[in-house]
Amino acid sequence: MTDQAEGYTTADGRKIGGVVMEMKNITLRFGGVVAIHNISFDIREGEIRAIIGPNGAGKSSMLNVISGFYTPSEGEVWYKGAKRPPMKPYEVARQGVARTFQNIALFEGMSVLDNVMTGRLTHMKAGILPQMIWKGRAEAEETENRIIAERVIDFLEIQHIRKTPVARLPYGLKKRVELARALAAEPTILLLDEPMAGMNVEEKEDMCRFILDVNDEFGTTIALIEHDMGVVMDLSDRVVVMDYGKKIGDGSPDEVRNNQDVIDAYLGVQH
Amino acid sequence: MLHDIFIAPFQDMFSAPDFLLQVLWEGLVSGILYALIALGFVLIFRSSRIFNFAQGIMVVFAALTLVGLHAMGVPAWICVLLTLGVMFVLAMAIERVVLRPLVGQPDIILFMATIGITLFLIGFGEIIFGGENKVMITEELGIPTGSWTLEPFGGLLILEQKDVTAVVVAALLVIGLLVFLSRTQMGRAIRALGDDSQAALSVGISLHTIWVLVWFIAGIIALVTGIAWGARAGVSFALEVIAYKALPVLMLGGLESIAGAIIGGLMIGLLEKLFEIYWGQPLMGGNTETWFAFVLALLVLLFRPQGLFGEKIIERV
Amino acid sequence: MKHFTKMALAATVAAGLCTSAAADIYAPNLSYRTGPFAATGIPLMNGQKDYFTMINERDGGIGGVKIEFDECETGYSTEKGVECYEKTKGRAVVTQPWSTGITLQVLPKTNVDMIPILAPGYGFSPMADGKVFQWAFNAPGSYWDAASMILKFISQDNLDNLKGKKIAFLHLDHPFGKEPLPFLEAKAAQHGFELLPIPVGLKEMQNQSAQWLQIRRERPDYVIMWGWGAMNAGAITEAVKTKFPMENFIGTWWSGHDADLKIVGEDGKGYKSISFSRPMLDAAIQADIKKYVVDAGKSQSNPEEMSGVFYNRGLVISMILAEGIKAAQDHFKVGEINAEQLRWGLENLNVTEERLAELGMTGMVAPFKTSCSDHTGHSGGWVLEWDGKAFVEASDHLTPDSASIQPLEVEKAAEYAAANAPWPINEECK
Amino acid sequence: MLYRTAGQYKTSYASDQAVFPVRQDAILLGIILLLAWVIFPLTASEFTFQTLLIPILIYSLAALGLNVLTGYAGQLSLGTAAFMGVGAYACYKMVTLMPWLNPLVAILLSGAFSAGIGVAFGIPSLRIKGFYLAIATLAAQFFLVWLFEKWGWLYNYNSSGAIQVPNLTMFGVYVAGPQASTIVQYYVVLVVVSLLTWVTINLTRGTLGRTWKATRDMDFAAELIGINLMRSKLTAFAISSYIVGVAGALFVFMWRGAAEPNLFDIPLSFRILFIAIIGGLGSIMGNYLGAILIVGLPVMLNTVPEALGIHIDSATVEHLNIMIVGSLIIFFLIIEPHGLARLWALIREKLVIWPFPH
Repeated sequence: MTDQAEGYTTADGRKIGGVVMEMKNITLRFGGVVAIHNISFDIREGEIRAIIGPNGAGKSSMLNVISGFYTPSEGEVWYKGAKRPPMKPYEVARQGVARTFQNIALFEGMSVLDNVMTGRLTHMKAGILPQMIWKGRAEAEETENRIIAERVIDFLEIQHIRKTPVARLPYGLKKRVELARALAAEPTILLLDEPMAGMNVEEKEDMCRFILDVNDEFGTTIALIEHDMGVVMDLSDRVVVMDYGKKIGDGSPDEVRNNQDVIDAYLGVQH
Repeated sequence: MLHDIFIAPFQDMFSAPDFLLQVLWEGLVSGILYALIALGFVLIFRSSRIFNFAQGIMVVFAALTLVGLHAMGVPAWICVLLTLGVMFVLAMAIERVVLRPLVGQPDIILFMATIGITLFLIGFGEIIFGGENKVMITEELGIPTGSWTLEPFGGLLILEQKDVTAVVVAALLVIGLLVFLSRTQMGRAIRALGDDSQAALSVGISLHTIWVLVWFIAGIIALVTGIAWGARAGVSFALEVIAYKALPVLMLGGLESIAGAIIGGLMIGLLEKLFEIYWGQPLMGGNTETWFAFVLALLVLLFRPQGLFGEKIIERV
Repeated sequence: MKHFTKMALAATVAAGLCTSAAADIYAPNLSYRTGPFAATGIPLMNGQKDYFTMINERDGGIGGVKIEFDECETGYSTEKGVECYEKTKGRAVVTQPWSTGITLQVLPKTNVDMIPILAPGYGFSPMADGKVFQWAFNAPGSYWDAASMILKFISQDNLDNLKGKKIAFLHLDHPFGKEPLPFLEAKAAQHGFELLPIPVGLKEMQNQSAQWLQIRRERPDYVIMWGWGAMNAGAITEAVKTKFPMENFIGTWWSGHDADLKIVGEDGKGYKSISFSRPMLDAAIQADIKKYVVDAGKSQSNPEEMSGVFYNRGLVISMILAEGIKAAQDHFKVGEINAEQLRWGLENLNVTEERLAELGMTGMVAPFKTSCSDHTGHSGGWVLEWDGKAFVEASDHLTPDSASIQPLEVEKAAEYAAANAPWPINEECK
Repeated sequence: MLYRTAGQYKTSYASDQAVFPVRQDAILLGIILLLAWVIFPLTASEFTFQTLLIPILIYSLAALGLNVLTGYAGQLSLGTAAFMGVGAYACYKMVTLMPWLNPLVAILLSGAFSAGIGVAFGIPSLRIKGFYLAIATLAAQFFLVWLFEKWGWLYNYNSSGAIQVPNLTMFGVYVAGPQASTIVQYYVVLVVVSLLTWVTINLTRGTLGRTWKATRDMDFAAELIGINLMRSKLTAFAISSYIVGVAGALFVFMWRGAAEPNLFDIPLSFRILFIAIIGGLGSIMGNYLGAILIVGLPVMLNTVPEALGIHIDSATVEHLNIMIVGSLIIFFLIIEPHGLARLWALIREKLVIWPFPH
């Protein structure tokens, strides 16, 4: 691999920066069950990082550790060069980590626009009084953030359903709205939990394009979990492979593809 | 002050153990009745995810029907059968008119619907049976009305025979119910529904049949509760309020646990009586039974959100 | 358009009804035939209603004017009661609120709306002070009267006999139940007996095991009960259960309902209740009620209920209102009296032995008279005892200790007026 | 044609964010306000004020408070009446301890007390969810009512245990107590209700509203996108309880005139819950529609048959009323679980495209 401090240049010539997040010897237990066993890896600025593995490998648990939903039993999470103290998930989100969910977790009772606007909540600072009278900061903020939300909506091509309640949308669009909500937060790291699960080929292609565009346009660092090997290999810059809670491979798609452990554990069984 | 809270009540208990026994007995009898109502809730919740607020009014309605039929000159035991018939028709009507059109709605909607049923039955019952207090046909049903006076520790312990009967009948009912749930195909279907509705359907019994059945069983429980409680203090719409006591029982025991309902009911019956007699009345002006059970359940849930009998919940995304 | 015509027609019909009704005296009753208190309410309401039906049928009303006796259902709910008050006050000459809670609520409004409240035997005891409560009447007796007579009875007319005794006061946790507390507390302090108030919550009425365990533990010499609705039956069954000596258990006049005692039957033998009224089944009025109301199919009651204490008390209560109307008619020389005139009538009631005989109600209530300063009349009453089947008389005519009640009435009335300032006082009344 | 929206273009986000983006809605609101502020006061009788107008406004406000908690933040509460009680008793204590206090200020301050207690009883919501939380709110319901009965200081050791509203003046006019005229009380209620409704509209359409709705719809997702659930739930409890408390103070001071503890018992809680649900959870207007129905129905049942010359026994009317309310609840839940507000929205949608179906 490449040198640790300075980053590397990808095959298509993109410049990848230093480490934004580093997982150091993470172990996660539920009662007696060990979901993650002593895993370490890093995520670099601007890259697309994938975590793959068969069912029950602990990928989702790992994503939950990154987003702060689970606190690791052992090990440390380093973020932007500092050790992350134990914190609530919302504090992690406010540090710039946004995510989507494997089983869509949109706010079904709200419109698409409102859902995207919830992504902006971490940036809204108006006190309760101005909110009550809809004046001053509250009113200004509403418009400023609306502009950002609308930009994301335009970017993901969902303008036409802006005012539709999300409950009425088809699956593929819901996935896209969820991505919009996460993007609206303008995150440092964007976590995608199986962004293409349950999609048809066309929808998958769309989603791929959006992920690459996001990375390209906004320079957002992306970490994703995905089942679909083909897609992952095309998309990502580096891949972590997990099996039974352990890390069995880490490197560029090509390196991983040729790793014998990975072939045995995952690729061989999967297809 | 500390003495009054931590020492005096226990001194009281030990200085008059016969009285303590009486308190525990009274608590046990109320506890049994709370448990019965809670059981009705649990059965319905397990099979249809409905938090049935109408369980309390069903108790009143069953008891009123029984007494009302008897007032019309029908022999007591025929009344019981006819009342069971009425409860069955009620179960069918509720399934048909209320539940079926509301399938798949959010929990809170179904909960509200049962409040609607409650109001309807209050109005309907009062039009048919009138609002006045009625006497439960205790003797006619062959329930003994005397009392046994025991003298433990040289004191006095009064056991009402109808309370003893209530305890025995309740125990039999619970045993019968458990046998039904574990030994019959229907029963297994109901239990399975609590865990997985697909599994239940695979037994080959339609959901609608199961619902009617479950509401009918809840009706039977209501009738037994109504007879037992009515024998204590007459039958009137004021009975409805005892249904509220089943709610903290559900919090402690869990909405889906049959064992939880029974143990929770007994616990609350005993503890609220002990608290009222030894702490509530001397220190707080009495009447603490209105809230004690709720506050207790709340405190327990604060420290064990899964309830007393639930397993620790692991949240997943 | 067709629809509209229909509506207009209905409106005209309704208007027509109203104008024809205006020739009557409108005396609404805030009744409760529903809810947890219906059991005790229904016989009273039936008695009240039957009395006026009889008056209308037999005499064509009072002074030639029919009485429109109408019920507005409250379910003993204060909220509904106020709604009924607002609804009826436009035409009504009187408010019969039928619950201490509703009485307290409408009490200040009557001063502004100028409608008399008639609350026979209930409501706020200081209403006796007619100078302060110009519009409120609780003849023939207040709760403090009842409490006073009970104490007199159990002490054999000498309250000092109660010294060192313990009296439990089992009461509904509601304005009604708390009403006699100030009087009882004053007496306890004065005569050296211990008063143990035991409240029964509205939700605990039917399950009083905690209260009766307390009674068993405290071993009071007497239990005085201020119960209503389902609470009475609950208390009496528990008393039987805990083997509390029935002869030491005595209730207020709203705790003496036959049906409540029938639940325990023989076991309730010895239970007593104070009463300002007595059922007199051979009184002349009974025949008229039967003839004009029951036989005409206009009664909602039944023979069993009609022989009971509460139904007959209902008759007495309506008689008091009827006498007030008559007094006003005689004084103002008009048939259709208004609310203000009725106020005068109620303030000048004079129910004598002779008058009771004329009415065919001899012995059903003791004679009493009201005045501008005394809105209660303090008729006194009797102790009724349950003999296993019915209530029978167990004492001579008792009178309350007015000498000690009156100062307390004046004091509490003044407190009330101060708290509700500005409050008009009838200065003319001496 | 009435509701044609064609031709109404939005040129800025601010105008799109307005409360009524469609002009006809604004006109409709104008008509309603005109009715409430001018026409009703000029025409209504004392009876109408006392049995319809004032209670409808007060019940709407209480339901609005509950709706913030249950409809917007998704926390089911069965203890609304107890928090109304806190507001009423707080107001009573304030005006009796500080008779110089402006009654309107006292009413608005009394909500602060119920907000405080609401937050205390809201803390369990951080650990307990769904029906368990609903039952937990019953702990507040029963405990507080018990406290109103037992704590003599609250009712100034009044022998009856009830609180009686004294005569209170504001700028020389009686606004509360027996001397106050109904129309003055109506305007006080209207001012407070309008003010709080406006504030609630602003809160629910902005940042806080989205925070609550996110908490309601999917709490874990809300937390993972950066919402502090504790703050979200507790602000909902605080603001809801504040509104409910003010409604309670109005209830006693502007309408009932006196109150005993059991007034704030569970039937009142349920009535407010009915209003909120029949009106529509998560809607502002629904509270008013629900209150009109629930308050108006018994009055209608009592007066309409009589006006038509049909005499129904008053007890029977009461029984029928209970039955009808019960049936209506079931009926509306089946027809439109989202309440009258949604029903109106559907009608409006139809009207927008009427008379052309596309």
